[in-house]
Amino acid sequence: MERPAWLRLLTVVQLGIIGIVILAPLGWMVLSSFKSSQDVTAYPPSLIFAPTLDNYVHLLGTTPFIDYARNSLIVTIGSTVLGIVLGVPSAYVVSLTRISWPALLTLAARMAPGTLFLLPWYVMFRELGLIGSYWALILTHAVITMPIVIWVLLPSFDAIPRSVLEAAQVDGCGIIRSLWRIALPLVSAGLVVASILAFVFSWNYFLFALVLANSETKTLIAAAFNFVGEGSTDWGGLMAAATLIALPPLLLAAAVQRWLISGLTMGAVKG
Amino acid sequence: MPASTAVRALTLAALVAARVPQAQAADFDWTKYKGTTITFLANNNAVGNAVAKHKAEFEKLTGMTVKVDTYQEQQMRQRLVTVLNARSNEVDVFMTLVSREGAQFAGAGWYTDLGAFKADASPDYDFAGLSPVLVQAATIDGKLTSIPTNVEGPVIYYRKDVFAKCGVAFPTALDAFPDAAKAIKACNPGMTPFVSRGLRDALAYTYSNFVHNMGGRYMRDGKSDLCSAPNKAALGLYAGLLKEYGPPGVVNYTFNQISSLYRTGRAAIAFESTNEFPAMMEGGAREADTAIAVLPPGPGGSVPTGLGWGLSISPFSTKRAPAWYLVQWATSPAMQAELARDGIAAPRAKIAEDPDYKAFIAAKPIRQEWQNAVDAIARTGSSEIGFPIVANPASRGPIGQSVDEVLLAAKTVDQACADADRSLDALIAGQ
Amino acid sequence: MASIRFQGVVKRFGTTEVIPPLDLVIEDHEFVVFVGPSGCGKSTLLRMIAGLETATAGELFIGERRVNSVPPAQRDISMVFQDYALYPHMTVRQNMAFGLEMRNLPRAEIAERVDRAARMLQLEALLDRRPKALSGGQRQRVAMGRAIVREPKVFLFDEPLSNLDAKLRGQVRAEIKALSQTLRTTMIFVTHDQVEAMTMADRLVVLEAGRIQQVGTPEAVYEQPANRFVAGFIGSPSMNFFPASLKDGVATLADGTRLALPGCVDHDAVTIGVRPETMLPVPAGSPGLVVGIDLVEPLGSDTLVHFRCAGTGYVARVPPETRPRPGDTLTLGIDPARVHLFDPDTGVTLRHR
Amino acid sequence: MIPSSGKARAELAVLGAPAILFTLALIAFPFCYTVWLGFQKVQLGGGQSFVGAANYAHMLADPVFWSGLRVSLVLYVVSLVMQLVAGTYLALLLFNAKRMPGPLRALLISPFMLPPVVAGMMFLVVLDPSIGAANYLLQSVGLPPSDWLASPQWVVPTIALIDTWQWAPYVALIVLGGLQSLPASVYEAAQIDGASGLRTFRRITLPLLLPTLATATILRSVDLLRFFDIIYITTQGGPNDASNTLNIYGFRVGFEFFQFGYAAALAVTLTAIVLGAVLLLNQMRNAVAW
Repeated sequence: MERPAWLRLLTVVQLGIIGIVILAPLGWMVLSSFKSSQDVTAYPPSLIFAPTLDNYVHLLGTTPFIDYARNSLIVTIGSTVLGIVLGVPSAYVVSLTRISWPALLTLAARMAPGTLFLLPWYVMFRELGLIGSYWALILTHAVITMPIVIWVLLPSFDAIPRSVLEAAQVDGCGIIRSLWRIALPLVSAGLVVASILAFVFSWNYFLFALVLANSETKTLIAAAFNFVGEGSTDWGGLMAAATLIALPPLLLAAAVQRWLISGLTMGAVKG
Repeated sequence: MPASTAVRALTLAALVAARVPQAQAADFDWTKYKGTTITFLANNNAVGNAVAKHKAEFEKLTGMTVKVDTYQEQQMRQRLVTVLNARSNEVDVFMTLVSREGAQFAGAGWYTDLGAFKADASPDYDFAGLSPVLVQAATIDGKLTSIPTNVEGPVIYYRKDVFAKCGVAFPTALDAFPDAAKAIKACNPGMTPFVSRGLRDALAYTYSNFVHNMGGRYMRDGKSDLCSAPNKAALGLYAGLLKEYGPPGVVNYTFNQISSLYRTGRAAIAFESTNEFPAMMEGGAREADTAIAVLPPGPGGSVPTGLGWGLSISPFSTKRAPAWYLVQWATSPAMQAELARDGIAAPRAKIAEDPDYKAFIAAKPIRQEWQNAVDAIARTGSSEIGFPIVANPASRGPIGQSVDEVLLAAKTVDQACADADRSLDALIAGQ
Repeated sequence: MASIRFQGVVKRFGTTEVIPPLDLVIEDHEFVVFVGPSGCGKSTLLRMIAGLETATAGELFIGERRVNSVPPAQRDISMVFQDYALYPHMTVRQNMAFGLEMRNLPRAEIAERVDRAARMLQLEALLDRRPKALSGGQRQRVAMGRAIVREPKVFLFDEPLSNLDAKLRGQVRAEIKALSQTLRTTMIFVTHDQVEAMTMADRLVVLEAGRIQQVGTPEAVYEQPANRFVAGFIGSPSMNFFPASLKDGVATLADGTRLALPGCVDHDAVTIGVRPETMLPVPAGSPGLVVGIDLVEPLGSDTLVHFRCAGTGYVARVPPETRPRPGDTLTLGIDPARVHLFDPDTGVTLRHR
Repeated sequence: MIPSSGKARAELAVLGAPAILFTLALIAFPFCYTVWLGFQKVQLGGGQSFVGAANYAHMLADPVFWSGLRVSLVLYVVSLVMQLVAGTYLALLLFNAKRMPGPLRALLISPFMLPPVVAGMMFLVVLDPSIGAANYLLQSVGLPPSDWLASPQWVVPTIALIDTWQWAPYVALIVLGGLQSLPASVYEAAQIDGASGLRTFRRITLPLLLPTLATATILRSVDLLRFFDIIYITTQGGPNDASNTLNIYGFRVGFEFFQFGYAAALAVTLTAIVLGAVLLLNQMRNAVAW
């Protein structure tokens, strides 16, 4: 049925208002990052000002921003890959056998406060000699990414008709081969979404890196706090850093938004 | 420190002779640990950043490599505690606030006694030149926990132009403060008359000066003493000033909001750390119209709050001797003169005599005022911020809470101090 | 080519026994249809042959080989699923080739076999399409093609026609039958549709509650049902069952109607089974069942007449020219030779009339 | 469908075991260590003594724990309600605006992709009572300024607002999925029955969405009951204890006050609360499933 024009207009107007509410703080952040230290604390706040790249120049020039970004990328990609490698087969097994405790077990870490892990993990990784290596961060971040992969993929695997997997069995696939040749290609949209979410949540997580990283492996998000320091609180610089840190997740979201909506919703509804 | 007397005499003599920065005594081998890498866990404040900024000079001098791992204070502490708790050798040198965590860390054995290393100092390392007050504060159970790196304390930054315009004289007594603030509010309604820390866990730093100047102290005979007359007066005065004359939302204010507010010309008086001097002056707008003073005296006299960050060596470090080289270099007279020019008040009175530094101070009158305030702090300061107990960090909470309760008009002064006494007595008893 | 032998096979899911101990032999080259209502265990039997379910107890042989623990792929069977189970991400060609690839057949042979099957099923034009772009009937043929290329010893069909519309179903039914005659391979076909069962099977296996009720040719099952269940299940509309008593060759129905059933043994209580198509209208006054018509369903070729007798509903299939109308009274003659007798308690056919 | 042949079992084990082993390897030790630590009095720098349930007894007598529990629950309920309402509303709009350009859609759902640290910093600037744009905006439309995060009364609603800004779009995504999976025939039937738009929503859509909303509730509850990031960045639990959630309190006790034993007891308690809530909510979800 065709919706009346005024109703459609009403929807657009409401979306517009919500859009402004959602985007205004983001816009303000980006705007502030182009303000000089004087403009950024000016009151009343100004929309019209002489934009400057100083904050970015300063940020990239005087802090190891690029190094931190590289660390973040290594840790994030590493933990996302590890999360997928561990999570995909596990989700497949849970979907096949309907035995759900392994999936629940991987969620246990999400029920505890993150600070609970800091002291014991430090002790543990020190014993393993992994403190200050990327592995400590990749492994701990995989604790975050793996459940995401499992829970996003579970409904996708569940949605594959059992008969297709049985046909593969009759055709001569073992379980491992049926995952690789049949199931995985069929959940590729879910896999994209799972990877994106795993990437984003790993990129955004700061608590573990605070303790398990050192000056050479520190991630961007853990370093972000350093932009608020005594004697030098630099709101413009802070906003420039915030903007740059937020950029990768936002770009990813934009790039895959169509998949994200279909894939995530499917996952979330059934998970 | 009887053992160090001789060293002190020696180095004193040496210092007089050699005041040129980076001058090295020929008989001290800075390159002894060439090739060693040491890790320095630094707080992201002026002190930590300044050391980090000059680290290349140290590396050139010694042939050692320094890895500086910088965090904002809270995160640094989080990491430090984790590292030390695991007895890890990951960190060699770290920054510490003895006035805060000193007793706890010393009790845990988390400090290397630096007294033993003093002998291995460069001849121009004037140990005796370090502020005796701060060295005393850094000595716990006869062990030197850390070398003072800076001296700092809250001071009054105020707008002399506004005072002049409103015909108000800078108050000479602490209890005259509200009147001055009131007069400024009346003649300049758009401006915040007074701002200082309102954030619960941060305000003990500024509030303690009020307590001491009013003649109060935190503890008496092993009991919390917050309901004594001077303490109640301090509580009423500090909370009242912020409540009546502070900015909206002052209850969340700490150094960064305060310096932003003052720098942009929206506060007439700011009571904040000497370390914030560069931040307050940034952009140059405040250099001409600002004056700096210590908090006016009260019934208890003038007892500015003074403390300093210190450099410590981890007892779990496997490179304690090389680590000492970084500590002594960073706290050497030459380096401290450099740091002073970055706005870090040195815990060495003699720095003031350094000609370069003198020229630097003389370049702007405001710098001299700042230096005077720092001197006063170093001379007469008290580092009692919060309770002189091992659980000092935890004791700051109830103090801040009592101020905020009065500030937010949630409780009267009597109720607030009584409640705080109860929590603190429990804390003292629980040790 | 192979026979299949169940020896005391039992299947339990948890504590529920879906197949009580069962023995059955399916001969080589035979086209056997498992038929029964849903939940009767027919699919479970088929899936056990396929290896998709494992027997809880007993032994299962394909040919002379005991296959209880042989994985599906090594049983030399192929299977057509109810929803076809095509691989959605593969083209028709890839779908058909997949099973051969898994067996590491040479590429040339795979291509040759796929082409041959495609020709046989008229799929040549569709080889590069994905399942999504096919109609239901085409998908069904691809599923068949996938089974054929494997050249297995046994074909298994799990209700492969139930997703097709009625017209197509008749056509494919004929195709499969023709195929079975061409390939001469053992075929096992599961369905709940007794028309499919009757038309295709060399032999029927009628199942209920996991138990074999009767095994036999369609004619035998239709003409000589082993029990009341088989009698009711096979044939459409279902057989009518009248409770009665039998004495001296005369049956007395619940409404008092007396039917002559010469030569029958006396029973105090018996169930008389009469197929709708064997109840034919006779002139009023002739011996037979006098009924009032409730409802008439003209099918064209014949007409179904619904009536009640002693409170129970029954159906008769009468020639269309009879033109009965609701409310009319009709006398239905019953041919004693085509009447079935069942034990009212056990449902077993009473052979000794 | 999985035959119990040895090979199949082996393959399942090969696929399933790594995730389980990995999880156990990483979280078993921290969990056990923390539970153990909860029964100890920890001497900083090594040395601890078993004190039984003393830490838990101390917790029950600690007014800050109770206020933390209250703050946690209030913040949980306020945030959850706001996010469910706002998320459902946004989802309905998105559902109706089918021809919306993709990039715009992506922007609308983007906040939850943002690092919470960044969101916290952003709002710290925007909501600053002195320099922030939010108060300027309020005043320019004639409303009184607010102290936002600095007001003991408003700090919890403000934090809930920030979290809603960030997570309502996520809830919206979930609800959108729920909407898309509702059978269209139900709406057609409702239309034929003559139900108005609002009544259709209340009587048809909402009840059918309940399982979806229950899922969203579980997903958000896990995070909201452990509320940490945004408070850690903005107020650290203040003013006074007005935003001192259990998670923040536990963190401060451990890493600011160095009372590891008590901090462990708090962490164990919080974990138990979250676990209990998840199990309870899962029961509820099963009850509303259709």
